[in-house]
Amino acid sequence: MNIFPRIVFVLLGLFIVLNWGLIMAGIIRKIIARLGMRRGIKVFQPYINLIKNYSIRSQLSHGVMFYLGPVFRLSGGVGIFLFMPLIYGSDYWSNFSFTGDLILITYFMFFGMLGMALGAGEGGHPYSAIGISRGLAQFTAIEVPMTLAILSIAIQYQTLSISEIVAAQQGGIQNWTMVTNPLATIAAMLSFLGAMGHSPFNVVMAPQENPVGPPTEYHGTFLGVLQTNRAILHVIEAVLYMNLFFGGASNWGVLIIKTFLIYFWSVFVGMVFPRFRVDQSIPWFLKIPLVIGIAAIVVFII
Amino acid sequence: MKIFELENISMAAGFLLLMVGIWGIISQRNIIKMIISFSIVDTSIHLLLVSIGYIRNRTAPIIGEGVTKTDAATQITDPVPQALVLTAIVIGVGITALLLTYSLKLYRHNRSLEINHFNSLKW
Amino acid sequence: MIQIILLIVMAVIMLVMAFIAIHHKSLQVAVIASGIISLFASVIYIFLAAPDVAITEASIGSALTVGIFFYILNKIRHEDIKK
Amino acid sequence: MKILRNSALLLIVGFMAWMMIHLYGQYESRDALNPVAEYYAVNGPEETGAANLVTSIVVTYRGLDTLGEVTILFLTAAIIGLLLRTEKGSRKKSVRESSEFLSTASGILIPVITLIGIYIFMNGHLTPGGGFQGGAVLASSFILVLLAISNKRIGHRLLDYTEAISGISFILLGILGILLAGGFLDNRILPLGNFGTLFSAGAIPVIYSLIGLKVGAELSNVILELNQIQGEEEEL
Amino acid sequence: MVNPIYIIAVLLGTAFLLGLFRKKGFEFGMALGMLAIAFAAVISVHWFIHLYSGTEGGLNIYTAGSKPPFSINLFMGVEESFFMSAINILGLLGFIYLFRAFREQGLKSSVLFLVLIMGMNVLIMSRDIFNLFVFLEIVSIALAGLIYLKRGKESAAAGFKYLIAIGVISAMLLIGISFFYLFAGTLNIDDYLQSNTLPVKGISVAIFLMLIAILLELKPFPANGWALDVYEAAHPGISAMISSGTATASIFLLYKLLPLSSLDWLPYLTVIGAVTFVGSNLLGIVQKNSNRLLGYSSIGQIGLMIAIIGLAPRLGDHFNFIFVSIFISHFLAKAGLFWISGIIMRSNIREWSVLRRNRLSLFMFGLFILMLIGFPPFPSFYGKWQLVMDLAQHKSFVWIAVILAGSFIEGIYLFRWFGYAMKEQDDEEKKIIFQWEKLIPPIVFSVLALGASYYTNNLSLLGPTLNLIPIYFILALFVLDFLPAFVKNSLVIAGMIIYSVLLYPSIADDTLRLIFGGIFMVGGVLTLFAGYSEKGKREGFFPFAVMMYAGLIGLIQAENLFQFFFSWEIMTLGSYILIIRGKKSMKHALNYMLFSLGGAYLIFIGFALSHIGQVTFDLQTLSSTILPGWTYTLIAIGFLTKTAAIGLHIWLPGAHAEAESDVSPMVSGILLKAGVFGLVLLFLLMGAEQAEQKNLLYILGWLGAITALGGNLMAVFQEDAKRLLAYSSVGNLGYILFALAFVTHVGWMTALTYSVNHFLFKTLLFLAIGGVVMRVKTHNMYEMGGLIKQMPLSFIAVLIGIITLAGIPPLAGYGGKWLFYNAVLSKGWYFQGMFIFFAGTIAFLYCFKLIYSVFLGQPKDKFRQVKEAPVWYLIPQIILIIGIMVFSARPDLLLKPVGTMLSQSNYFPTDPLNWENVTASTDLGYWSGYKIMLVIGVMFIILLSWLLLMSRKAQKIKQFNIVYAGERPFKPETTHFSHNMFSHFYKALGFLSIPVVSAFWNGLNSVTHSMAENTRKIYSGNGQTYIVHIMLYIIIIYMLMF
Repeated sequence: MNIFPRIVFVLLGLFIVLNWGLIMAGIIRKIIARLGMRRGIKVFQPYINLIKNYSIRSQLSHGVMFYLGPVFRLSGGVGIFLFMPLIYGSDYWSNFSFTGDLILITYFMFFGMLGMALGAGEGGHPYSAIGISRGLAQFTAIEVPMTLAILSIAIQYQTLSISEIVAAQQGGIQNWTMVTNPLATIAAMLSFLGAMGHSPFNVVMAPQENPVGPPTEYHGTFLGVLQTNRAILHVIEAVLYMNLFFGGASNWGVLIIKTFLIYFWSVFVGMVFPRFRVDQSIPWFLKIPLVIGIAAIVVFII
Repeated sequence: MKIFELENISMAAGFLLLMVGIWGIISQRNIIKMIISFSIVDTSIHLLLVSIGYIRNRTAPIIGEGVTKTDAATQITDPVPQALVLTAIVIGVGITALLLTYSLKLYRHNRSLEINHFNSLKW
Repeated sequence: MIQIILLIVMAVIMLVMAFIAIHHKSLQVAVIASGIISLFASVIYIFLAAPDVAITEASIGSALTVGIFFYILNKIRHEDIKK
Repeated sequence: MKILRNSALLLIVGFMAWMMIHLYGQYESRDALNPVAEYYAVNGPEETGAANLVTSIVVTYRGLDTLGEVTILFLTAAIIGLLLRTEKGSRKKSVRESSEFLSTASGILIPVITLIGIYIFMNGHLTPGGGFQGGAVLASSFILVLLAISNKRIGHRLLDYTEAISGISFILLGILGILLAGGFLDNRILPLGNFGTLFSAGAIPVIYSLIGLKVGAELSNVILELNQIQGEEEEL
Repeated sequence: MVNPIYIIAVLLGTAFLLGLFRKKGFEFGMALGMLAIAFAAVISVHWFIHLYSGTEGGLNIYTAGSKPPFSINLFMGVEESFFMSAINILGLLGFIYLFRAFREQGLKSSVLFLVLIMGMNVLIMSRDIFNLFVFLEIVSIALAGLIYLKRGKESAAAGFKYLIAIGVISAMLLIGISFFYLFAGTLNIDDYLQSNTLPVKGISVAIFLMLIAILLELKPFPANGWALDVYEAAHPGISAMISSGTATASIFLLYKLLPLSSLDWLPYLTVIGAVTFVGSNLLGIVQKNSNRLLGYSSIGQIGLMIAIIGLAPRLGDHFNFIFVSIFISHFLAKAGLFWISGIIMRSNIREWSVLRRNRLSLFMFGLFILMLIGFPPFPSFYGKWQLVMDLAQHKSFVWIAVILAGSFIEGIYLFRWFGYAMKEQDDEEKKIIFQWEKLIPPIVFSVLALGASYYTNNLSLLGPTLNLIPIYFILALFVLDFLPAFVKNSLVIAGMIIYSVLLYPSIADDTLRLIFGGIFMVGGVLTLFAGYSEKGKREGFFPFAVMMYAGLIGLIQAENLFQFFFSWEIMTLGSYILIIRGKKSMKHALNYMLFSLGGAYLIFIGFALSHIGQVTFDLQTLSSTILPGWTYTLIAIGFLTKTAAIGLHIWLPGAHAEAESDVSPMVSGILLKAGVFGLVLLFLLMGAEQAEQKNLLYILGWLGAITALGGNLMAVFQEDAKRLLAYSSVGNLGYILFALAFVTHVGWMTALTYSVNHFLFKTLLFLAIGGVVMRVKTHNMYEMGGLIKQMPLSFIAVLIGIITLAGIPPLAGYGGKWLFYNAVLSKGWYFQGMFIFFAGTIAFLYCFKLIYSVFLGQPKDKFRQVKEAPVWYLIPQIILIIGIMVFSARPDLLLKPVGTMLSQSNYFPTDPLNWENVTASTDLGYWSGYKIMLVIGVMFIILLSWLLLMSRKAQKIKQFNIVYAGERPFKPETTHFSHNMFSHFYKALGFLSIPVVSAFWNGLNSVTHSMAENTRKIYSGNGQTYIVHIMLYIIIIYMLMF
């Protein structure tokens, strides 16, 4: 396909994902509030926030890296979107996934994190750095079961291409990785909890309650960019898990349902469990999820 | 009568003396005593050497009374060890003199003649 | 035969002297004993047909060595007196 | 503790004895000269002209040993000098009155003893005795001189000159051997003369006399150095 | 030709003559003495030249006009003339050296010296056993006197001990000689040997006594306490004579008398020598007194020579070469070191730092030390090489191990000492005069050492093939050291560029060598650029920098094992000296050197094993070794030492961190690749089948994985920026190791990609951080902060560096990661792979810490005026960044040729990578570096524009203004959060970083030290005890032999 139509479809996809991300965030928060016997925000509150932030006029910049931080962050989110095939069997909705495979996406996640960390770092507020150090530390541990799960899938399907992994899961729920490789799925879903940063692994964001931290140091347009990114990223990460473990999506409807459910999983767990400290969460990831991950590989070696 | 011949006895005496000398060297802490033991060892070795050169019933290796030039080979004892002993004796004296001078020197430095007092250098 | 007996006697004396030289408390006695050893040795050399050696041993090994010994002993004693 | 130490040391002596018994056990009385000694016995008198074979061996065949031996005495004297030298380099003059008796006695004795010494080394090629023995006798006469006279500087210089000149002459004679005869220290640079007389055996009497002088000077030097210790050294 | 007997006559005559001189004639007397020794030296050298070049067998000198055995005869052969020349030259220089001592102690003392020389000459020439005894006594007595030259209590005690020990020994010798005469009927060596009769019964004991006495003269461990006291107490000029002179004579004596014995002495000699070599060196470890230390070393070296004599039958024709090369090294170096010791008059080895006040003596000191240890290009290196090779041919593995162990132990204390001289505090208060007459002898010996090295190179079996151009260049730089730094820097850069251009055609076809050669040479030039920022002369830097690069490039060029090893050692040496130049690097440089030395010896043994049964030393011989398991394991461990695999890594962090700013990138970014190159070469030569079969690879894989994890984990907890980078190098080398262990096409491609990547980003990072460190003068990151304003370019460099390091797309590092996944999946090493990936995420932690702590946050008050890093640091950084960018966009530029090369190597016939334009794909996945770069770039620009558009009115505020967060700290109290940043991580996983490895090596170290400390207690200082030792030694050897 030519490059221009592709760009059009990419932009279209991005638009859908962004909106779905914002709405999903609203819905989820509403659900949480209701479960907590509160009224909660409006479903469209994220839209309001976004528009408000983009239109705030008084803005401060601490320096170049502070400025670039959100760009990196958003590039990370958008980049993952760009390299991710969205809809199975549709060339239109496969974005730029031909340039790289699963590994690319795994590693590109760091791109945004790094930029964010640096940007927040330049803000000069110590809590930013504390939050980042916690986040990074926890992330190392999260990555282990995730890697094992990815390896397990790669062994299972003998490919690293996401499109091919999705293709291999077609033909009914019995072909989903969730069923054919439950151990890898469990490991990956556990690490997904950490990756989403909800309770009990939300210690990274804890400085917010002080009430400072990486996102709060940013404001105005910068915060708007970050919120945009968050909306995109939540959806696209869910899409990744969907593609890998839950049979992908053959149309937008399926995609929306599946991503919602996947995302809701993390929120749901967070409502039930109390928060971990970082030095607790790291060993936790290196115990049960690790064992499950190893088991997922051992199954395929034997 | 292998054992009770002159050369055997003197050689045995030499060996015994050597042992006594060695005993003296390693057992006596007084350095003068050690030097005396050294000179005993020297004497014992000289005795051994001369015994080695001795041939029964022969005379000293000097041509003159009783020894003719022509028959010297069957009449005299071995001159070589004697020549060696001469040298060895002089060397022995030299070393003894040196040892004694050193002992005097050591005495001046340490006010002692005990060998185990000169151990400032070690390890 | 007499020679042999004499030799044995001298050898025994030498050994006794050697023990005296090593174990006697007085250094002077020890030095004299060692001189006697040399002296007897030089007699044995004559028995063993080595007159050259005998003379040398007597003059250098015995007399001169003992002399030097006494010289040094004297000096050492002198040191003690002086200090 | 002492018993333990001594028995351990005795054990060492025992082992040494055991080693020496091996040597002794191999010893058998000799009944003939070995080829080397036989050569000396047969050809020695002819080649060197000396009646005393020990002398011929000491002075010529094994002359290099003798040179070394003389050197050792020389070294000894030098080392004793070095060791006992006071830091300032100047020796305290010890002025001691010689007793009347000693000076008279030595007046008679010194020439006699010196003559005996000279006789011994001059006749070294004929009779028992030679340079070393004669040298020792000379040294004893020197001790008498030492006791008799009080000015020792002269004695010291004399000794040094005697020592150096006799030593160098010894070497020069040796070199003459290379140039005129068969090799270093060959005695045939002088005619062998009549066998058994004083002036025979080529250079042997000369060399032996030089050895005698040198040994005498060296031994005297040793004694002199020892005598000059003044015990004033205050070293570390 | 002058009859050599004139040597004796002249020396002795002069000695007698000097007895006449009084104080006034001192100068004249000294001149005479000097002339006499010079005469002896000239004659002996003349004889040597004549006999060596001619066909004559030598000259028999008869005395007394009759033939031996009836008279004493001397023999002047080529060996005799060689050793005599050595002794006489030594004597001449020693005489000059002792000028002042002689003046203080009187001319009589110089007489002793002359006689000593004379005695040694005769000892070498004489063929008569009793004559040997007499002159041995002369030598001993002369020494006994000279020992007191220094005067004092210690000298007197040492002299006395020496005399009584020699007394016992010579008594044994004389008994032996007496009974030898009784049984053999002759005193002449030749006569006895020619008699051809069966050995007489009983003579063996006599000969035993003679030989053991000579052996004891050589001070075998442990019957050598007296000798050590002498070395310590005597005047250094005399110690030099003992160590180099009398030892030479004695060992020649042993060599001469050895044929007398019908018993097989040789195995015993080997054991005695080896025990002495190892034992003496071991005790040297705990020695603090320099002269005594030199004594231990001397005894050790003589032990080695004894062992070589014992091993002679296995060495065959090479014996002479080996012996002489070891001998000459010991001879020159030991005398030189003793002489230097006498110049500086410091007895504690720590105080040798005064050497730094005189460059020349420091240079000579280093030269002699290296010569002793056996570094190239000194003769001992060639000697040890040949020795080990020949021993391997006879499968004498135990001896190889013992000899190298001894050499290693020697290296420990010699390099520690060298470190003290280079780095220990120098008490400026104490004055020191470098007297000219004392400097002459060591200078002459240094020149002789260099000459001997050149000559050995020509003489050795492989030498002339060596490429000497770099060596000459290094020497020229030593000479030109007075020039300003920038001139020399330009010279070196020009030299390297020219050499690279010349080199290029020869390696253009060989991709492997091209890659590593490129890393070494391009990297070399780039890192040298940073050197332009140094002011002044920068003495002693450039020769060693070139030495390191010469070694590296030598590895590339090496055609045979010898050249490879030669280059390896040269490289190690150069880098060691570069590292030790750092401020606090003394201890670390020592660690580095010891690990390198140990590794080099393992490689050495491996090479020797592979040489078994081979004629040539061609590199290909590695592929047909008969002991593949041992060969490959040893060589691999050797290379792993250089790549700092975990367990062998403890030298790296300190060495790399404490080195100078521009040296760190050299050693970290470039030097480490030498080990990688070695491993690649090894695997290539091993051949695929060999490699596959071995469990070795599996172990190597795990080792790599654990190294990666351990290295990165340690890096996270560092506060020192350079140390962090150094640990990161450990981790990165772990990746490379792991990938190499795959021995698959894609695995190797990963390893090579990683090598290039690591070179690019680690050099970049070290340069950038080095530039920062130059400005802020500290390594501690928590003391920095907010430097982005002052050093924007450095910040960008570090940013690019860490993105590459962490493997984040789109930069080149990601290529490595992608290949990694493919490699792991195709090989099936999932769990090791998991370690690696875990390590990869951990890397992220320290990357952040590095860039954040240094550049972001709030700046410290004192660093607000610092400038950007020097421009000479920035230029290479920019070039490296360009390199990273090019390589990120077009990885095919590298990967395609590598793939082709690997396919051609008969090793991995199929290339699993398919290229479609610039998109690579495997069975598993695909990757298009160019397109990724494009997509991300375009997207980034769009988003940036979007933000710029939206926030165009943003107001710029200072770093201290964090008012939005509700905080406004006072300026000096910054809120920079940096120290102990990952404490929570430490709580969770810190237990993995407990330094067990350091604990192990420290434990080993302390065990060795306490062993040495306890063993040396046998040297109680009591002369009688020493005699008991001697007797026990005789008894024990006797019991062993009979």
